[in-house]
Amino acid sequence: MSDPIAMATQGRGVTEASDGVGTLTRKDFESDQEIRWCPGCGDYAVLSAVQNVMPELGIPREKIVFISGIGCSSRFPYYMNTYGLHGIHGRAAAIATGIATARPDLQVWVVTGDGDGLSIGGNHLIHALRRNVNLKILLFNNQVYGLTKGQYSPTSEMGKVTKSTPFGSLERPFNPVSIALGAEATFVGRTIDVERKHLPQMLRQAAAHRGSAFIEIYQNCNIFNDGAFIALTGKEKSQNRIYIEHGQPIRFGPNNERGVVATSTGQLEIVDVAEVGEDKLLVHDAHRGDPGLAFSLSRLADGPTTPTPLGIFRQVEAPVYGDGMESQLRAAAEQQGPGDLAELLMTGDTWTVD
Amino acid sequence: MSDPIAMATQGRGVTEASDGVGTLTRKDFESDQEIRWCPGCGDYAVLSAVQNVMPELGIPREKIVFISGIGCSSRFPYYMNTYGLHGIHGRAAAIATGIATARPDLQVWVVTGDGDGLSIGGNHLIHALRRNVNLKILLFNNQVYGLTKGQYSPTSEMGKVTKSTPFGSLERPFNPVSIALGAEATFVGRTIDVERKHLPQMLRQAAAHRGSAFIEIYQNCNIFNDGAFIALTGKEKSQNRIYIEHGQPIRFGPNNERGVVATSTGQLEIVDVAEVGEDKLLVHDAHRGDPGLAFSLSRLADGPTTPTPLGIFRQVEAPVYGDGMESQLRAAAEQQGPGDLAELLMTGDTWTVD
Amino acid sequence: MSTQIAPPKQPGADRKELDQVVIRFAGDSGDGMQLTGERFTSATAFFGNDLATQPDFPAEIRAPAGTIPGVSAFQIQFSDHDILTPGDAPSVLVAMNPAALKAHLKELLVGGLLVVNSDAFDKRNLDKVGYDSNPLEDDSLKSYQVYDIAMTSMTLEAVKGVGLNKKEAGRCKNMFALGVISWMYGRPLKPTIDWLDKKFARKPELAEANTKALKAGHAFGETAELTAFEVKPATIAPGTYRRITGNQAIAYGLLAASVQSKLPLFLGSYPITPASDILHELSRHKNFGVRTIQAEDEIAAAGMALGAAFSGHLGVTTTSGPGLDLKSETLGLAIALELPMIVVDIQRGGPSTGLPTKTEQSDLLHAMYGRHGESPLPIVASYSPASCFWAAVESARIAIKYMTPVILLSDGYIANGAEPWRITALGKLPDISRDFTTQPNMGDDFWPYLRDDVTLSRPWAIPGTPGLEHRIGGLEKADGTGNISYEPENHELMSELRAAKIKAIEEDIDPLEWRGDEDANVLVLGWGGTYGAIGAACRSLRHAGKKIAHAHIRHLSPFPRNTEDVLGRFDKVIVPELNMGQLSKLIRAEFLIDAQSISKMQGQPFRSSELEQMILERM
Amino acid sequence: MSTQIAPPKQPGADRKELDQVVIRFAGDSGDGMQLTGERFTSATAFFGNDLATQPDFPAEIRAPAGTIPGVSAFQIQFSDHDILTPGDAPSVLVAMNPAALKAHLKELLVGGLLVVNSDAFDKRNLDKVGYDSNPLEDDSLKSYQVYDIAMTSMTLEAVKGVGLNKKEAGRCKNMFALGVISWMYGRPLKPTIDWLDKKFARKPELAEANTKALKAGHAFGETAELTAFEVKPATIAPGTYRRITGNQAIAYGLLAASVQSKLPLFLGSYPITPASDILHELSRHKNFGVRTIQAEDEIAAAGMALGAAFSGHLGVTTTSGPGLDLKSETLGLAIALELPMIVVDIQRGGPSTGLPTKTEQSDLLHAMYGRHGESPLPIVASYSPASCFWAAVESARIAIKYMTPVILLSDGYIANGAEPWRITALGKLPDISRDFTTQPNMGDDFWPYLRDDVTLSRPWAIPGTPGLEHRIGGLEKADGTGNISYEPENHELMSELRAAKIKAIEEDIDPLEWRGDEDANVLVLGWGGTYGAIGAACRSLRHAGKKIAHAHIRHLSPFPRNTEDVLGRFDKVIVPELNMGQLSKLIRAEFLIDAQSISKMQGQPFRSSELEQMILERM
Ligand SMILES: Cc1ncc(C[n+]2csc(CCOP(=O)(O)OP(=O)(O)O)c2C)c(N)n1
Ligand SMILES: Cc1ncc(C[n+]2csc(CCOP(=O)(O)OP(=O)(O)O)c2C)c(N)n1
Ligand code: SF4
Ligand code: SF4
Ligand SMILES: [Mg+2]
Ligand SMILES: [Mg+2]
Repeated sequence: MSDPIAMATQGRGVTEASDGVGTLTRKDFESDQEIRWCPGCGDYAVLSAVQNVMPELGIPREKIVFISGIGCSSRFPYYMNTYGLHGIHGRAAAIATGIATARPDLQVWVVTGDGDGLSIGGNHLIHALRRNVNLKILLFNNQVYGLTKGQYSPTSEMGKVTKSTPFGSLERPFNPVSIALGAEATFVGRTIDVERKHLPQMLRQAAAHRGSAFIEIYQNCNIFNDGAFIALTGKEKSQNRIYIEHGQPIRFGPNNERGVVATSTGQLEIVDVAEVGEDKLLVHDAHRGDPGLAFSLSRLADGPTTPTPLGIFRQVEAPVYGDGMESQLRAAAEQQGPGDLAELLMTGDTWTVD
Repeated sequence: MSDPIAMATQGRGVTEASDGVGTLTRKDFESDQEIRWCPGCGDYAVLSAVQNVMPELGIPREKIVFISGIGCSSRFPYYMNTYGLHGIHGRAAAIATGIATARPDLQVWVVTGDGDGLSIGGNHLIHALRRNVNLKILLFNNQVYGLTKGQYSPTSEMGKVTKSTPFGSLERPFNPVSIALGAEATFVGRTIDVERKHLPQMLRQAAAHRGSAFIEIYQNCNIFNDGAFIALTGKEKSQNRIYIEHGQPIRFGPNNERGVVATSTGQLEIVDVAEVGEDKLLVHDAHRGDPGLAFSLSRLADGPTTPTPLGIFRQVEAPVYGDGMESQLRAAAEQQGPGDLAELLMTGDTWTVD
Repeated sequence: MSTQIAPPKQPGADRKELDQVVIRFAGDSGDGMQLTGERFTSATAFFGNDLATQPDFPAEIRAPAGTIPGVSAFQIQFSDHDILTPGDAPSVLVAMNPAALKAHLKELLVGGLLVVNSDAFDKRNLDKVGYDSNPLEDDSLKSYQVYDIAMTSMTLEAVKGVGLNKKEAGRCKNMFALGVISWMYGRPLKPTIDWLDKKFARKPELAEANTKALKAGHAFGETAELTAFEVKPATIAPGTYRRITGNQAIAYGLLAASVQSKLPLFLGSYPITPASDILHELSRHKNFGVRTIQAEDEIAAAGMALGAAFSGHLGVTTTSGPGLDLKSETLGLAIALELPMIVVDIQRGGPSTGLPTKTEQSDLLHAMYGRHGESPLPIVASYSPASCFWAAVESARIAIKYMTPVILLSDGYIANGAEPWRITALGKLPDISRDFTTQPNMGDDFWPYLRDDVTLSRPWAIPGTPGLEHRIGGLEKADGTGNISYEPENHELMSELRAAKIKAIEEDIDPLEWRGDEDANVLVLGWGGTYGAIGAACRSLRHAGKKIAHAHIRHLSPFPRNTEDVLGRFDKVIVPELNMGQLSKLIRAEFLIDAQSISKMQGQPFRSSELEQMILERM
Repeated sequence: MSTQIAPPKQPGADRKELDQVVIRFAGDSGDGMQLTGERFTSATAFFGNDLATQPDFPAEIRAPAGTIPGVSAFQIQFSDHDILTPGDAPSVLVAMNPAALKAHLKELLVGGLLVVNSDAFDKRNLDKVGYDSNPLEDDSLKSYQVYDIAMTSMTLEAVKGVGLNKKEAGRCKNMFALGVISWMYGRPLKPTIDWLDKKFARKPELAEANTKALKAGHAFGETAELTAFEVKPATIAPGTYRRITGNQAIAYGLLAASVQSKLPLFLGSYPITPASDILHELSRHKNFGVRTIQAEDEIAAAGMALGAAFSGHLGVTTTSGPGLDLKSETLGLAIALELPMIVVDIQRGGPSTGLPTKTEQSDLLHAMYGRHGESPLPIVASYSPASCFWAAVESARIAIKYMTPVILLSDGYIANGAEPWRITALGKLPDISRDFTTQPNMGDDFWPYLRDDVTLSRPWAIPGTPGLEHRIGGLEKADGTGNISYEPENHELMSELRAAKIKAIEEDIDPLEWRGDEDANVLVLGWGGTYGAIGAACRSLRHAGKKIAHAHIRHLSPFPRNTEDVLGRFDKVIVPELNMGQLSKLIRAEFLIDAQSISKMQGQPFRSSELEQMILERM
């Protein structure tokens, strides 16, 4: 009898890795499909960053899978010359959980939008994070529904006037980083489509993380929500971008003149460094077991219109769902021997008629 | 033409409140249906507490609605002599959102389980909290699926052996308080089925809160998960219950000898009061705009097996979804005049043929 | 504000008379073709022709400019007699760039008129769509009558004085094109100029520039002596008209249903093409007391509508196929609860995400059977843009009277298509209100499942009513009391009652009508958005001397009570559908009639000519 | 570990000979009736009778002790000939308390044997179920042969020496009851004693006490000279047997399919009655490499299974009606992706939450049509507990070979029901493996939708295969390349191909068999769990001299290729279903045959006797 565990992890007929992993280039990750985003859309920059980073990861192309739901951003897999599945609206995380659990040998990326991932797909997202499934999740947050032509989304600010809210939205937005942390995520980051250096860095670190890595990417939809992140990408960007880095004091501003401290009442505050002194600044600790600090950092900005942290809020080791599954399978096979169908059918009360 | 807004808020034919609101008793809230929970189930205690508190609220019975999904706990509405709807699995929050938004004159309670509310119904729950719909949500957390006879739930601890995890569960649990806070909840509390005083207090405060009030109730399922909360209900309960109260320093233990402090690195720690001094203790601030502190408090205990906060983590005022809706309706009617169908049909390009 | 105008003077005698024309405007998404088409339509309506229109949006949001996926088109048919569809193939094609030409030329009738913006035919644009040589210069267009007009440059010239930058100025070229076509078909300019003035009230320079371009196009037509045509006004029933799309009509119909039922309207919806516009439209009418929620998903949207229904509102949820899948379970609950609720499904090409911007009629069997258990519900289908108004009111009437969820089926074709609509006299709308129950109905008790003898419908007592507190749920319940019941006989009884209640609606809906030859042997039976195409095909067949009849089913569940009688009159029943034979399956199962299916699965409506052919083959 | 035993010595000549008996054990949920029934069944199997069993669980988890909702029952029919069902009404009722008596007495055959635990008939218990007087003392039971036995006290007496407390000791009374019944029907005690020893290996005092109670009951039967019966062993095909429930058989069938397809099994599931046991069972077999995930909901469960399928696993999801609703959209995606996947639906009473613990066959039309768009898929139905094994393997075979999702329909009745199963010789299981594609199939390219000429099935290339990287999705795609395509003709082609692929499976499945009189005019056509009841009814009718035939459809989509021929042989086709006529609708639509529906909607299977009557009325 064959060994289904080995079958599963190696994949029948696909055991030989392709040649020349080390020599892959960006071009190898471009598919032959014409890209159909609006000219000027932030999605292009993210695609480009991903295609640039891929060859660095040292993973053969055939071992990479991109899974998406539905939305402008969810067209992403079509443009990657890897394995890919363009799913249904909101279900990317669930489908990807199936793939990552079935095939721990693959690197599975999920591309989703603020509607796809946080509206209809919110549940699958939080459960994937909770389970710590081995997924790299890129949430393209343009604070709007692009593909359906401009309705507000769960990340749109209150009062937003859209096609479905002509008098202004009445809903308080989600903060994707907060919700991910509330859902026990082990890796949570945030970056911006136009961040040519920061975005690839985030991608690399997500790729290196074992378990669910969640990155919120602020993405400009120039057609339906142009300038949503202008505070972070426009003239005042240096005043508003707070880069957080593990082990580093948190400070920002054109001359690093502002910083973050923790008060004795358990609150984070933005302060003038000159006033409080450098050594009082909060040193970011992304590896802390307790997500409390990361969560508080996620609350510094009330929407991306004031100073907003970018970087990795949290990155901790925790049991990976798929790993646990594999060990149980191995342990069972070792303890009970590989499954034998004939034997199995004979369990319980049997009797023989001659 | 009739005024649909008035119609909606008052309800046609139901404008007269019933008599004797002040004289209602617990009995008035008991329905005539036989209760079908297992003998010894924690659900009885919660039902009893709710029936006790109801008359105090001063709300006529007919203005109260109980909505549930499916599960043992979700049988709740049948036992309340109010309006009630036993829905489908996971959708109670969505159905209740419809009711609360359509009828701001009603007080809408949602009864859900850890499976109903956090597994299949997780998305509706977090969206209701985000919107701050005027709902009182009671999540009966027994850390198991009762009605389907004992599978693990999203709040079950890792390693739990159940019917569907004979080798132990591989999933990291949700902390319901954390996820609610991550979802922008304005009122988040926690209590225990057997808490004869604390539970009713929580219910009263939830009833008084405008917007979504979320209470996690640790509920013992004596058939499939007996003793899950024994650390908080058994012999050692006084060592493990941390009652948090707004404006009060956080301390606990049989002799209040332990307490909680916030460190300069933004972390909460459990300390001996004698060692740090009373005045260093963290004073709970449930009304703080930033949910960071509440969130950190929710992380003090890693599952209800160590010292665990009980009480109200957060209670802040924020725009209520239904209120915003009503104001928009009123504003529109005032500015544009009440809708006139004939006039509406005549908008746009029209032409007349004689 | 209706504008009453006298028909313009008869155009000069040099105009060639036509009884009907089909024009298609095609250009890049950024070229404003929808607007051009709509303005032409307005002018045509003012002029007094009968007409029907159809937009054709690109599937992508905004594909790169100048590419085929980026082409947007608008078609109008107008005539001196009553017409039923926006026309099959256009006899006139306006192509604003090479992509538009390439995408649409194959549909232009041979010998048809081709009006192109020659300025756009530069190398870059030609390359983008793979033209090796300029079709305006080789002789690939020789089977058409081509007017290549330097629209962009003439527009720039015309608006020079206004002070726009070049990009803005160039954008006016659609008005130039409209001017040209208006001259050719003798359309009045005034309605368009008035509209421009109003639209650009705050930007008068844009109003001026566009007007100039429009007039320049018109003048060009006259000066260049382009062939001029005349399509006489049609004899049209007197009354006030407006143009309406199917989705607008559903929104208005729901508003009307709210008014006529005295129930506040509550819409829970999640955006999806091609249904989103109903959400958009209803969100604007807050002064009608309409509550609209963009829910987190379709399940929530349905749940919210159901919750609203429980509390005494007219609960509605709108969606398209994938969303209907997700609403199945909630629909089952609504059936068990016996609460009124309307689910609007604007069908699109499936399965799965399929062809989201294209039309299809393939959700009928899903609407009928797409829930576990025996869960019958009424289905109403609109059949033309304006009929969507009726369908919405009718769905609400049935839902409320029979305490049941109702599915309203429309489709992408009629949702976006428009036709003139004789504005329904409000006085004629039915009163569809019902009283809430406010008193005990069984001694001192209230029994939520005590049924009406005739309608079998249960009482509706809403929260807030003192003394009628009660609980309902999805578990089987005892008839009468509504208490949970696992009794075998009760379940059978309730199953039968639920079915009988829906079946009984057949007595309360219009019988099936048919029109055609009394002595016809063949009946063409349709439903939904194929109405116009079937009607036109049958008309044409009858003109050609064939004996034929047409019936169109508007109630798919239950069928009209005389359906069997009507079908029985004919030897042959042919059922054209934009699916693989779904109604024909139902007809076969129900009446054991060998209904012949005509199927088209191309994301496109039937052309009446192709349908004529297909019917002929089966006659 | 099969146990080979010689049939016990023929019981004494004083035993009354019967050819068949139906016994129902009924008691409180806490009384261990399922276990008692199962032990009796084992002994009966050892003895060599043919048999079938059926549990009847309470709807509540654990309703208060002594109440009617808390009653749990188990029925067995055994005989000296082959039988098809667990029997209609019991001829023997064992009632452990007043609630059990009250709940089940009405089904006991008049003149039947009633064995009661008289100790439980105290005032408190009688009051709980509303008995004004003790039925053992008034003469309300006079139409039955009553044995009232003080089981509790005799049990306490028997186990006195073992050292259990009173509660524990009292719990052994079910073994006492089993002993009594074993004596009456001449069942061997040894298998039960062996089992007790094994089960309580770690608690020998419990093994001892239970054994003592069992023997005491047996001795009591003998001493009290209760009537003794004999049911001779049946002639049974030689081989090794085990008892199997439908859900177990599905789990084993899926394991077998995994082995035979060389694909690791992946189950994504969300608990729901009556399907959860498949999840429970498969979770135990990790040494087979089975991955089971309890997903957050049914949508996720289906999505996970689909993801697993994409990556080369045998993706399965199991559920019941409400869950099937939720899987609709994912099923549509699987159809568009053309990936193999199995959806198991254990049908229960609907609509909505309905009767969750009761059986029904009312999801057939939902399985067939419950997705938007044209989305055909194969449907396989099991028809008895053991046939679930076949159905699982067959579903997998079709799914893999044709790259399609398959729905397997079972129901609550056969899911929980058990029957002896001649353990399939492994060697006979078909090889259902297929090769993954590992090489380009179009020059240097890989086309994911390049179809096999015969099966129309597309290649399956899984992630990890170098050079075959490709993207698939739910948008319509070009046949061959699989690239997104909005082309009208391609959509029609793909729609037709998807339909043709499913239709073509008819060539690859067993033809429809029928059995009965060659010259019969009437065919009884069934599907699913009614197999036994229809078979028994037809057998009985034939015994009574009626000409009749029975065919049972196991493939509902597509139908077996000879279905029309078979149906055409008969003048009349009668279709009994536990729904309101769903298969009969399909038959009518497909074959224009006036199939007559027999419908039962009581959450209960057909009794063969009532079915016999119903068929007779329609003959
Ligand atoms: C079940 C279902 N519901 C709704 C839709 C329509 N739909 C497609 S994408 C989308 C939202 C897109 O927003 P987002 O996820 O933010 O992606 P973006 O387009 O902004 O990148 C919606 C509502 C659908 N395809 N399927
Ligand atoms: C759509 C659907 N899926 C699954 C079920 C089966 N089901 C009923 S209740 C339940 C979980 C109950 O757990 P929980 O919500 O924690 O409630 P408890 O019984 O523990 O109070 C499940 C899975 C269902 N009724 N409907
Ligand atoms: S609509 Fe917005 S998000 Fe979508 S492609 Fe265009 S710019 Fe990008
Ligand atoms: S199963 Fe558990 S939760 Fe359900 S009623 Fe019984 S004790 Fe309570
Ligand atoms: Mg978005
Ligand atoms: Mg629970």
